[in-house]
Amino acid sequence: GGSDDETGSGSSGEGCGGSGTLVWAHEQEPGDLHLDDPENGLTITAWIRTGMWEGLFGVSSKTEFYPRLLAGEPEVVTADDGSVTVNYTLREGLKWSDGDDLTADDVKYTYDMVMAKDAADEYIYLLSDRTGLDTITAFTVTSPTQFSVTWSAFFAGWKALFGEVHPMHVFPADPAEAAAAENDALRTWNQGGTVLPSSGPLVFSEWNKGVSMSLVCNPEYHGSTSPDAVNTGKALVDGVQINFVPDTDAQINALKSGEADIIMTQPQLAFEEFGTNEEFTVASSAGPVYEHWGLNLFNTHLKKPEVREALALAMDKGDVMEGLYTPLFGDSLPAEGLGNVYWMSNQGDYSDATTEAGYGQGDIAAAKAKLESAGYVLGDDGIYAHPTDGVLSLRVGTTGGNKLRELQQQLLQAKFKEAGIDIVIYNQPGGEYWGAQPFNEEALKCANSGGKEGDCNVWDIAQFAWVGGPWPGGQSGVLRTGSGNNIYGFANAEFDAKADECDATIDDAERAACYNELNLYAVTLQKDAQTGLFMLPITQKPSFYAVSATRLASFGVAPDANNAGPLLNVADFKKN
Amino acid sequence: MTFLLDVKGLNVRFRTEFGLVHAVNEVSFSVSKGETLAVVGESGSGKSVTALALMRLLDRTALIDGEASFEGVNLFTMSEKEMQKIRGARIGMIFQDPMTALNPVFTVGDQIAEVVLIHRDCTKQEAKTRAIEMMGLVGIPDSRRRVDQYPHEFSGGMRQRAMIAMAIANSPSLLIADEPTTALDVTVQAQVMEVIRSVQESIGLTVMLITHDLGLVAGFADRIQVMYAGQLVETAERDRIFYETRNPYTRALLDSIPSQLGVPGTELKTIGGNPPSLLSPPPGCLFQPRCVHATEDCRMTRPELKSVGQNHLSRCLRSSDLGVLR
Amino acid sequence: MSEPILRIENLVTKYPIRAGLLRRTVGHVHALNNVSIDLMPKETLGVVGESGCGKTTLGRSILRLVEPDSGRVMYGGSDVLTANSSGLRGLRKDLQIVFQDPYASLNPRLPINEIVGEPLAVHGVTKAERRARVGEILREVGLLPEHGNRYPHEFSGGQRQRIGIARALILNPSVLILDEPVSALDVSIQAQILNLLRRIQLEKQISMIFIAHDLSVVRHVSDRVAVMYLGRVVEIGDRTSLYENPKHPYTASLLSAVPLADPVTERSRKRIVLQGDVPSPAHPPSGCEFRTRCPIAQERCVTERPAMQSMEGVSVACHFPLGRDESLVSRLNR
Amino acid sequence: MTDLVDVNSREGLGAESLSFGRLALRRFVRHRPAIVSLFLLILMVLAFFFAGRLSNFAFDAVDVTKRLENPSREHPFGTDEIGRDLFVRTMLGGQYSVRVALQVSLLATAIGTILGAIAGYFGRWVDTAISQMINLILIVPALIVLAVFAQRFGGSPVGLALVLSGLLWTRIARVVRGVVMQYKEQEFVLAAKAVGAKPGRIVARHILPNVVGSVLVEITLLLGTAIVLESTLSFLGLGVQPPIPTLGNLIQQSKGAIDDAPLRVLLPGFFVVFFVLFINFLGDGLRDALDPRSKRQ
Amino acid sequence: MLTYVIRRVLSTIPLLIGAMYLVHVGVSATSDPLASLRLCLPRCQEGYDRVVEIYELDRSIWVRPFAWFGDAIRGDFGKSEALGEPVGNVLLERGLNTAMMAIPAFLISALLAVLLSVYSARRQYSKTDYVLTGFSFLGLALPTFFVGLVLQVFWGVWFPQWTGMKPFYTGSMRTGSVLELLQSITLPVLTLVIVSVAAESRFGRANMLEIISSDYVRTARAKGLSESRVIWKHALRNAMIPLVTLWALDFAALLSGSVITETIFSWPGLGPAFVIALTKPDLDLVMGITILAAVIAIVFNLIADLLYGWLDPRIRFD
Ligand SMILES: Nc1ncnc2c1ncn2[C@@H]1O[C@H](COP(=O)(O)OP(=O)(O)OP(=O)(O)O)[C@@H](O)[C@H]1O
Ligand SMILES: Nc1ncnc2c1ncn2[C@@H]1O[C@H](COP(=O)(O)OP(=O)(O)OP(=O)(O)O)[C@@H](O)[C@H]1O
Ligand SMILES: [Mg+2]
Ligand SMILES: [Mg+2]
Repeated sequence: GGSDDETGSGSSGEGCGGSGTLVWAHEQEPGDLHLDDPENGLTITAWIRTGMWEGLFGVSSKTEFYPRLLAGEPEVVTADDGSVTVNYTLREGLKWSDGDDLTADDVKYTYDMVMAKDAADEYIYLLSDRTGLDTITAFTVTSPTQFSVTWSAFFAGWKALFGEVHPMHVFPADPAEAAAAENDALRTWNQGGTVLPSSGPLVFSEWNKGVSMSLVCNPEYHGSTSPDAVNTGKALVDGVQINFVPDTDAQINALKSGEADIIMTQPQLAFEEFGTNEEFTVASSAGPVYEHWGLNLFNTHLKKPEVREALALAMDKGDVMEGLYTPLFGDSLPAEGLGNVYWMSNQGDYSDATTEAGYGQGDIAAAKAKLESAGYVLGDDGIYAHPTDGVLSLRVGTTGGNKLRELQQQLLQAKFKEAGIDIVIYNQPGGEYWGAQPFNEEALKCANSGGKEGDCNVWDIAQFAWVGGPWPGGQSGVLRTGSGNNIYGFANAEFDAKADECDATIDDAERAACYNELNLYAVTLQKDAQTGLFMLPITQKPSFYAVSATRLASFGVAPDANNAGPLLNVADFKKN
Repeated sequence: MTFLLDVKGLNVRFRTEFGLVHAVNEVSFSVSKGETLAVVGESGSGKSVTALALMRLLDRTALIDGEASFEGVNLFTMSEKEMQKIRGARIGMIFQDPMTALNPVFTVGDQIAEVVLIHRDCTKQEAKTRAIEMMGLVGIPDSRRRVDQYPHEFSGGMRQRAMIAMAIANSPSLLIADEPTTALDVTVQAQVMEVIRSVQESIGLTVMLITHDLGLVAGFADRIQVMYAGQLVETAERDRIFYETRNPYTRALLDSIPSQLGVPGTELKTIGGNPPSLLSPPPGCLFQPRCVHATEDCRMTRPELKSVGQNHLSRCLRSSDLGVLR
Repeated sequence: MSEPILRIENLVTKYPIRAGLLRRTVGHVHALNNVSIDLMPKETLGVVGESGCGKTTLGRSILRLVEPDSGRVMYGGSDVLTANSSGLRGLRKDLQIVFQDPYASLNPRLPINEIVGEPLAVHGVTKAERRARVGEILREVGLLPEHGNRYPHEFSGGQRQRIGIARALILNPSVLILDEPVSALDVSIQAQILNLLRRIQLEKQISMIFIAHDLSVVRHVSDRVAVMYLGRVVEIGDRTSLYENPKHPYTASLLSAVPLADPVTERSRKRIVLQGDVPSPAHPPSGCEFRTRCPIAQERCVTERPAMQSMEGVSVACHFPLGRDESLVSRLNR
Repeated sequence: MTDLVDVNSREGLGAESLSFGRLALRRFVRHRPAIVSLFLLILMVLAFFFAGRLSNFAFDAVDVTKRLENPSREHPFGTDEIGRDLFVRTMLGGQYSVRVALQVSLLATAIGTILGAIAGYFGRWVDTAISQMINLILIVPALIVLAVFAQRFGGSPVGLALVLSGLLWTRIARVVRGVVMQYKEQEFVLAAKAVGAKPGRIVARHILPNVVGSVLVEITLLLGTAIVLESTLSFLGLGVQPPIPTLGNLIQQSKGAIDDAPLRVLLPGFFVVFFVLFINFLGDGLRDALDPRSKRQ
Repeated sequence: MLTYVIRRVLSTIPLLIGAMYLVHVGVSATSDPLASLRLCLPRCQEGYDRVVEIYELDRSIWVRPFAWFGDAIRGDFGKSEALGEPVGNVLLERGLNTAMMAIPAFLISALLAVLLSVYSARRQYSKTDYVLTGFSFLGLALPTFFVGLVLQVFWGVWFPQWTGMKPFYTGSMRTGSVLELLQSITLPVLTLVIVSVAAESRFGRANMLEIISSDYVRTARAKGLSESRVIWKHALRNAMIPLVTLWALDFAALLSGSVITETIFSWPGLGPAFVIALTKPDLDLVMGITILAAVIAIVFNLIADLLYGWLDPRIRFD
């Protein structure tokens, strides 16, 4: 990116902004600035914090880590006992928005606070989670810009740690007290009446609950190192005002009527119109959220590998992509869709096992043949039926209300009908779906007992969206035998052992290869001919922005793979 | 002789979903100052419609023609504004059902005072004083307290008295009382008639009393006018109607009353059948199908109202040949 | 003297007045207070009184269309008030009622056949037989069998009242209660109905309780007359003595208030106009109920309720009844 | 006897016998807006049920190459985001909406009439119990009830109908209760009692037929309410699930296009609005026809 | 009258408790506050446990409401997890915003309803009556969200395109100045007015028609009152009696938040809060809003009754 030159130049103290306030209309309003709700963690709270608190590494639009507060890639040293030490160096001239220096002590403080004993019980979840931090055996600060961290064993997701560094100087020295104080401060973004200092391009300013939140540009900002940033790396706008507009059509109207400069709502019909209208600019990219269908391995039909394979064969990702996504998003998304449950298609180490196996291409004939081989007979209504298990009718469910997803389901529904498979859309809105279906107690009992207990037909197919990251290991836990999240009922000791091995692999390329192999269990029958193939990857969810071209002179935002919202790249906005 | 009210050729028809209802047909009559005219007739004979037409209180479905000169002006040609000045001021009117004729949400006093207030140049206080005075006049006891009560706190008889007070508060010259006692008990009826009588004496009121009760008018009216099927069939001095009627309908009506003077337990004389439809009145005499004296002629020829004696008119083809009916 | 066909003994019917926090019953409207009346076979008993005096309640209480609180209604050796529902159904065959309002008493949605035939249907008579009986009874009340297919709104008030009478007669009752059957009708029509009732009584030998507020009508149809005031019978006796020589001042003033359709008599009449209104039956006066309006009331009337006493063939509840040939006017002038 | 019977001389009526219903019908027929509305409603419903069959497309036939087409001969109403024919979908949507509405009114009327009649006729504690039940439903905000139950059951047309009727029966019940209370004091009911009719017979023969009028009017209101509610629920994402179209979810899906492709919203919107409009006129006509005091010229 | 009020209030308490219980059970049974947390297990174990604790998810849904009652009786309505504030504060802040919109909307539609119903009733079966009837039926037929969005597009997009002027804000509550407030409140209020005036004026017209043909109105005319006095004094007061009940219910509904209108115009009232609470699900907030709505409904019903009694002296409360 063009901003590389700025790195380390530490152009602090120079003014920022000057081109007006950016108005962003968005449907969600955070409860507070805690990350207490994992859902918030993905969305608005995290987006707002992204613009304010930087971490050691950032995530680029290619879903890759880049050094953010760090001066460069740190050094990784392996010891004989298996412990791993990383030596970090911070950029020069880092400052908090109140003028204080941002030093290695702030990083250490962040670690201490998270690990503080009392905080563990009371507040810790408010700040982050401890996975990966709890195996740290030593944290040594050697200079204001240098520190090293030692893990007892390699932690594959180490780059994801310290995604935020908190300002030590405004909190009490005692880590436990600090945790309590932060807990309070995050409610209002205030510490004893003064605004919490930021390290990112924006500083919190005002929150008019239910209406809007205002952020102003950080004059002390040291510039962005994101490979996606195209300008000086400093915010060009005076600030950002987030207007909370719950209805998506109202957001579109707000953009059209000039009451908002940018929206990033879920794709709507109107976006095509925006795309062809000169007054507006649209940008989209494949985000880190990917959609897949999870199969209940103990469902009457789905327990037959042939049926699962027939589904995989009949699945037409191209239809979804070309029919629905390409018209909406142009070519910014890979036309073939997703084929790996560990990597996303825009990541280098991605291998598409699905396509290799001939899945996901709408091979109707092959799908039919598979079904017939399992004893299914085509009925008069064009739907297969099994002599003992009945009509091949499967319910696909998800949390409703997401229009793009619903259209996708309907597209696939039509496709599967051609293959003689009846798909019933069974969405339920709100928080209702998960508890009622895949996470229903009886259903979980079935999954955990290998189909021996509970009710195995509570749900058939669930449409999921996993959030991927640059560190792929996150999902391995889910698929392990007996994991609380393993709704599919997948249990394979071989897989579990392999997953342990992958998590401990230091070399990036090797690790990727390992995860690619794990993927084969989930999306093909290659590794496990009986219970393999319980996930049908579909596509990555696009991130989408529409902005008013007439009101924004430059719009440099690359819809971020981190799904971090417009604030991450606020440096690239310039108002007319 | 000048009349207080002189009605000529009054016709009232209603537009209904079934067609035109000829409720009042060619009714002409006059009322002299100070007299009590009773209008009697069966239900539906057009008594109320006649009265309401004079007051111009019929709804828009009514078609009125004719002439009604009251104190020298034609009620039917004046503007609505002028008519409003006459209603409640020059002509007072009371209605059949005292239970529904008073507005339930205003005090009785307010309702009486209102009529004073709008027709006279006076203060609210004066109007109220007048209301109390009028309530006393019609025999509402304890009027100072009751002036602030609501209609539902009044008994039927008291409400009718309040209605009378309202109707005469501006000392009108004519009071139209449309069956003022029909809904009341005999004892209360006697009270109310007593009130009307005394008021009439004290302020020299002309009264047009509408009723279906011939007994009621026997002791009250000066002149009686009998209506049948929207027509005036006979009019004369009171005693002439009772003792020298020349009209078969009046006769039949008188005969059908189970009188305290008659012999109990005997078969009453009745009028067979029902009144004719007002939608398409048959040709000929309207009473003919029910009339014991009817002839072939009566079926074809509609009789005119003819003079059969001094101030005595009767609508019967056979008035002259039947003579006085007994 | 023969046995009464219907004995009403000490009938009490109260309507609760609810008020207060829990809508508790705080008092009662004593619609009927210790009413005792004997109805003789084949006689017509007239019941008169002002509005609200309990006439309707009496009629309905006898048939248990409202539930009386105490007392007995003896018919054919059994008490109507304690009969169970099937017993009551049997009794209702014999005791029938005609209602006041000819418009409200016929179901507008049913043709006349159904209305008149309903009592038969309820008592399980077959359809064919019903038809025949309905035709017959319609003819008896002066309608035509073919009218049976028509609906109530097609009939005039008088005709409707005939239909109501037909319905009451179709079960051949031995007692007929008529609750103001003519008060909603015009005089000419009223006469038709009165004649009809008279003829029915003569032909069918039915005993009737004829409720009305019109004293002239009651006089015309009744053999005996009961006068009610505030839920009590104040005077009861045979028609002639009651009308010619009323004993109770209330009866006397009632009679005096009735206008007569004869100007000459009217002119010579001395009318006693009762003062005031009927007191609320929820708060009846102490002692004699009539004392507040009674022109001849005395101290004793305030404290002591007069008992029913027989005199000259009439029963009267008054401390100071008018004597033979004594009129209220003459008592007042004394 | 001298009584002279002359039925034919009754006011305004010929020899032809008219039941109350026939009379009402006659009045209704003279209510021009209602008749026109009825006619148009019938046309509309016929279209909903049969017009879709004229098309060559199935309601769920996807053709992504023909997305968002404007109306043409082939697709009279154009196509949607995944290339389905909007004409067929709108007609079928109308069909589902009408079905939901009919089911709602049927069910709500049945529940409401039965409970209302019981409460009104028996009074006392039965009335108290039922009235409190009605109050209970009335004090809980309708949206909660809808949201809670529509989430679980509202996804299918039948489920939605059940949920809506569960909410809407109270209105009918109140009306019926009121009318029954009014009628049970009527003399003709007493007359039936007096001849020994049992409560069942009294309610069924004497009271309920008289309730029909008010209920009929309520039903028309209910039909309208159900259709509007259905679309409102769709707005909140609680309505019938795809691919089944209803007028509500068709509007909801295309409401964003109001600016640049207004027809897409307006067509299903047109059907909702006019359906409800006509239903209301119909109800108005019924009310007038069934009101004995009506004074129409 | 005091006893009447007390009786009414007392009699609604069991109702209120019953309603709360059912809503609590209903919402618990149909929504899952753990939904998203489940997906991130085991990472979110702590958050998961905490939510289980807050909502006592380990207990049967039939007994869960009692704990809530216990707290509620002590005045503790819990904390809104979705909005991060005590439920009481949310209700107050949001309630005030809602009221700011509801009150003008109510007043305007009430006034319009009266004017329209008088006009329509006095000219029954005239052309104007038919046109007004048609419009009010149209109002009944238009789904609220449709009205809202059309107003939004019209005033936000089309009108400025044609004229270059943008008189109203089409979203968000702006309170910077009175003018700004007016500019932002106009469209949502208009939406509410369009939707509610239809039903009210229909009802009002029917009442007015009945009253115009009543005996006491005839009496008033017979007294020589001018037509306007007859209508505006004698008829209107009586026509208002049944309208008051409708108004009270409408106003109560408006005060408990117009979900659709507030959502479309991004008005930070109770309506959107309710949607957030339901979808989250944020049980305490759902309960809070429900209880507020129920209490408002009860209170306004009571007010309606009392007004009824005040307008109609025949009604007595004891
Ligand atoms: N507004 C109206 N529309 C149609 N017909 C009407 C109207 N008002 C009265 N009529 C008819 O006009 C006729 C005369 O009615 P009117 O009220 O004058 O009778 P009435 O003699 O006063 O009878 P009653 O003793 O019952 O009061 C009746 O047949 C009645 O049906
Ligand atoms: N259902 C009821 N509830 C309470 N009070 C009632 C009820 N029915 C009648 N009453 C009261 O009981 C008393 C007697 O009423 P009832 O109807 O028997 O009188 P009535 O003599 O028939 O009067 P009318 O001549 O007006 O028909 C009246 O004061 C009346 O108000
Ligand atoms: Mg009259
Ligand atoms: Mg009575």
